Amino acid sequence: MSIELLLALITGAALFGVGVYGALSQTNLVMIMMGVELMLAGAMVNLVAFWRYLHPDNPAGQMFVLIVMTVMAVEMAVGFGVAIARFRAKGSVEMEEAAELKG
Amino acid sequence: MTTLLLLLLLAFGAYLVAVLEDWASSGRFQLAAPLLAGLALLGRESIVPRKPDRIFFEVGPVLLLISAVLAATVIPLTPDLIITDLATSALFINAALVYVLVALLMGGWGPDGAYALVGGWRFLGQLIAYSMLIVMPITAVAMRAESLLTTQIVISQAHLWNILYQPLGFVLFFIAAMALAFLPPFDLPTAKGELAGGVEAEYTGVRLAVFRLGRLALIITLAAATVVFYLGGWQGPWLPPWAWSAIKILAVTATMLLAGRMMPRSREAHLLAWCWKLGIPLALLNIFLVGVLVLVFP
Amino acid sequence: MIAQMFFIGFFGLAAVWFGVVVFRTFSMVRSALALLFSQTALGALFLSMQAEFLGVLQIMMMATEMSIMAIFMVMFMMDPGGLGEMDMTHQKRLSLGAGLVSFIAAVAVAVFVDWGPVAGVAPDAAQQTVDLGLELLGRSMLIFETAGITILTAMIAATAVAIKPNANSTSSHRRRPVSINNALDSGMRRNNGRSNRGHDEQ
Amino acid sequence: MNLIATAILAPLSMMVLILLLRRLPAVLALLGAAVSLIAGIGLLSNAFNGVAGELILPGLPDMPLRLVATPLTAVLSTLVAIISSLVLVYAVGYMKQDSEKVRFFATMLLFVSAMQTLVLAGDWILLLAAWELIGLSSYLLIGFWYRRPGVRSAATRAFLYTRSADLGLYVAVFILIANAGSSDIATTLNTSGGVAVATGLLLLVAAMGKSAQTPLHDWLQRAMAGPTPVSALLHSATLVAAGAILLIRTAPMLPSETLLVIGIVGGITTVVTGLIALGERDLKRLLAASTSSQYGLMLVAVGAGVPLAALLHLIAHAAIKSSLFLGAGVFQHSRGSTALADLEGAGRDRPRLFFGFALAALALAGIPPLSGFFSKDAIIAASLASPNALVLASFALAGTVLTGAYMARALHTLWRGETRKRNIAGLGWMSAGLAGLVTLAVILGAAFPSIETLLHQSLSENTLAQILGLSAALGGLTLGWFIPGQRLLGPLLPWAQQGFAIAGGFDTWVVHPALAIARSCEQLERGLYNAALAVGRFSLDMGRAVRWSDDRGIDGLIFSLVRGTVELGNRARTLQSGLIHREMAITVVGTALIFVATFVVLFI
Repeated sequence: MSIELLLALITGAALFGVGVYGALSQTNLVMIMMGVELMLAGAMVNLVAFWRYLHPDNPAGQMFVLIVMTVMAVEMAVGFGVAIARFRAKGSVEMEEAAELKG
Repeated sequence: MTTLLLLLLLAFGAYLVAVLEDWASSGRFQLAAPLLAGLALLGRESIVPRKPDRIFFEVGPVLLLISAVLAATVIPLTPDLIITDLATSALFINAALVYVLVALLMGGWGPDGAYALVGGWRFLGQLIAYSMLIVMPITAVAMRAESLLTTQIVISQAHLWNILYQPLGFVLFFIAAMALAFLPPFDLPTAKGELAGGVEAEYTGVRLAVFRLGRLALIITLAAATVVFYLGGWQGPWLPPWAWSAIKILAVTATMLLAGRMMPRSREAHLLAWCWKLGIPLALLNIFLVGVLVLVFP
Repeated sequence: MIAQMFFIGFFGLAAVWFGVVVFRTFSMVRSALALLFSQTALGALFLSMQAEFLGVLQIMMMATEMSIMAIFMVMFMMDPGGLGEMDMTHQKRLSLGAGLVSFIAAVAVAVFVDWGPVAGVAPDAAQQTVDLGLELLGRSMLIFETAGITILTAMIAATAVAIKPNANSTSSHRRRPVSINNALDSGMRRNNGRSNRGHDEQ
Repeated sequence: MNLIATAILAPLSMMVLILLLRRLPAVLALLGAAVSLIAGIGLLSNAFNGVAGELILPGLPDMPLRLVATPLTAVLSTLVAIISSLVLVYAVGYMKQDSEKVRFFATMLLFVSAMQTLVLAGDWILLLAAWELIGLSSYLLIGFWYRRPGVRSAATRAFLYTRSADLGLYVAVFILIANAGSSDIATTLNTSGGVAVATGLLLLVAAMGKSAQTPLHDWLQRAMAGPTPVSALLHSATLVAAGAILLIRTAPMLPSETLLVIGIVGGITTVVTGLIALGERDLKRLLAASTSSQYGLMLVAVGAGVPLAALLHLIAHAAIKSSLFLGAGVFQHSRGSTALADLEGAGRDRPRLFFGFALAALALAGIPPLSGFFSKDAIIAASLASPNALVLASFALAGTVLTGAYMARALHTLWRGETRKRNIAGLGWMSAGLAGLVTLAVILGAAFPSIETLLHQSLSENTLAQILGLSAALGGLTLGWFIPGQRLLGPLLPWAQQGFAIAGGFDTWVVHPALAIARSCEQLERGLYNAALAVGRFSLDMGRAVRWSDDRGIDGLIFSLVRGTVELGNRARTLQSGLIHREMAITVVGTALIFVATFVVLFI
């Protein structure tokens, strides 16, 4: 159990927690996406830390981080597409006003 | 030691670029002009506009300078005159230069002004246009060198410079570099005519001086990158390596400065359309051709 | 070793602090750029963990991503400058609770799980890059290709969603949906506190 | 060995360039063909100097893809390059009016490069890939004028025929690879015994499909729907040749039984399709039928155990048949149709063109000193020398006679009749390509000895064969010139004109059986249907009885349950607000609960 690994993991945990807080507490779609980005960032920190301190010889770990980056990009793209469409339709992206999904 | 030397060289180069730019724009070749202008700027009072975003307003110009200098750290002037020989130098150049965008966004947002704001966001559109054309030609270059090390890339051109090996990539990279350094005809963020200076509009005094300095450093860095990627870096007959580097860099800089002088300023919509409809397919074709060349004629 | 530890701690702290700033400031552009700096600090963190390629890649990608984030903020928020200092949060207590709980849980796992022996040295950067390349185009090529296809699909889907619904029918001028330029202008207008007429009719 | 790569990549890259630029396709196409031709000639000269090149690309883990330039493949690739470039020269003129040059030339180039790959392929996997590519591009080319009626069905039919025959190739290749443990053609060639027989027959099936042997000869004539340069290329050196090339390359491994089968199939084909050609009313379809018959002759040669003769005839026939087709294309332009009735006297309009056409026709008939004479004599000599000479020789001679007959018929029709001269656009280009090909057709005979020396084999000189062949050819010519084909055929005429559908033809072999099966299935279906109806009636009665009991008792229970579910659902709905943040909160809480639950389950 090395201090570096612990530090990195705690960083990841903190980022994840902040992300959860943001994603839950913000009223704006873009801000919610920021929260999600932070959560993903926390996950990435953990991945890199595990790669570096547990299996530095296995590049699959780094590959995993690349995949997470891809996921971030995809999330941005789709989220902004939805945001643009909603802004056109309703003139705002405040999630308080978006209750169309209610079944 | 090397760091210090290179920083001095960078400052000297920036000065020369300033002279060249002055010459190209005003037509008068005078060595002292930039010095005088700089002194004048330092002397002048530096005004802070109403209700600024203070942090961004201050950080913007400095960040521009920093990113240019950072990009310059991985560029070899001679086989051993290089600050940090990162294993991913070719990628690192992009990484550092993307922060030019951030700097311009800050500089555009910080002062509470419409022109600056428009200029800053314009550069975002410009980045979306050119960034692919920066990365993909570099990919082709790295494919030939089979390494991301700038030194390796230079060595890989010992027999044939990349400008002859992949001229298409060179043209694309050159244009994209001009767009990155927002030189005319791509000077959308600091358009003199339409935006009254754009991002520069609200800056005065020392901050403006830093901003200009960073821009000059950016230009010289990009020229150096072009030399390293396509013009065989320090290689050349008769003269010592550093001399070749200097000559090539200055030549490329002069070309960059003179190239866009006579053209009309391009609209960002057109720029985007051109880059994505024509530039990116060409870049892909370039990668494909280089791949075939590398595979068939190893 | 000590230096590495120090750097990891420092950059981690910076990342978390900026991450907190994202949700503390009122100015949307500030929060977007704060997110950018948090991600950049992460890149530096990767660098100090000797994952050079990943670090540089992170630093490069996030700059563009977050800048785009910023412009969307300016377009879509009613008060991007944060001059009104209006609160834009809800269910605060629940969110705080959830965040804290997840943080504590993750830390607990990190502390109490036995991670086994820790590898001392990582392969040098060039070797890493080579390995990563071979991995990407070798064993896990399928995953890599899938990621690429996914990005492409997302791009196309996002464009399809965002395209102006009735681009060709300009007949009904007053019920024309709000276009991006108007959004940008209005964002600018709000930012400057001035009001320029001419967009309001639309 | 970059020559090999150049020979294949030059057309391919030009295709890409054409598709990118969408400008001046003709020039680029000619450039690509020329470069590939130069490369092919380079390969040939290397082969003469005894240099055998090889290019190994990383393919499957232990079976690398390899391209080889043995003398045989070098000769073939040169042939392909020459013919294709000349045909392209012709096509520049032929397609002058067409609006879709880009698509045309791009597809042609794809075709050429695929053929080069097939010819130069050194291992089965690459060969399969090239085989498929040829099928695809020929489909595209035959269907080039897809707006015209009937063209689409023709293309599809050709594609399906060849595809269904390709199955043979697949199975054969898999057997060979599994047997030899390597995908290299050279190593697989020394398999023997039952495996060799089986694979030989399967390969024969594939070859029958591609080079249109009876009973699969039908598609070739329909394939005339494509532009004339396409049919010229298809028929002379590329698509149809693929089958023969396959057999020629695998000839060393084929045992005698398979050879006999091959010979008999070829013989039947040459006679049957020859008769069809005699009965044909359309010039291009006549040429198509004659193509099948010539390839039948080659198969006879292979069956007689002398693949060299087949190769020689392949080469000669390539030049001859392409020139014939190009001539036919010119006549088609001048009369706007290819029906023999409309073409009467078309030869008189352009005596020089007709002279070239006639030269090619005589060469095909086998008149010395034109190239056809030597190759055909080689075949006849081979069939005479073979163990079962009786069958093969008779087939070969019959084929020769028929060849002479229908060629003479075509010439007769073209020459007799009044002239109606009309100007044609791009005649210069067309006649240039035609002239080159006719010259080849005339002089190729002189090149045969050198090819023999190149392949280190020699043909047995046989005066009897020469006399027989010459007399057969002359007899055929006289017959065809003086007696119209319809009368010559006599009772066979109706069969011949419907392509011997009973003798073969896809329909009788596949369609009718399929229909019969379908009919029987339908009967079965009907029976089952009735049975099902009976069961249904019975269960209906059962149901009535059960419902009568249901209405009492059980319903009450059910309904109460339903009411309970509905109320539960309503309660659940209040939870579901549709607001993103609340949903997310619920998600997070739920996840936390799941974690806690698993933790408890695992550790307590």
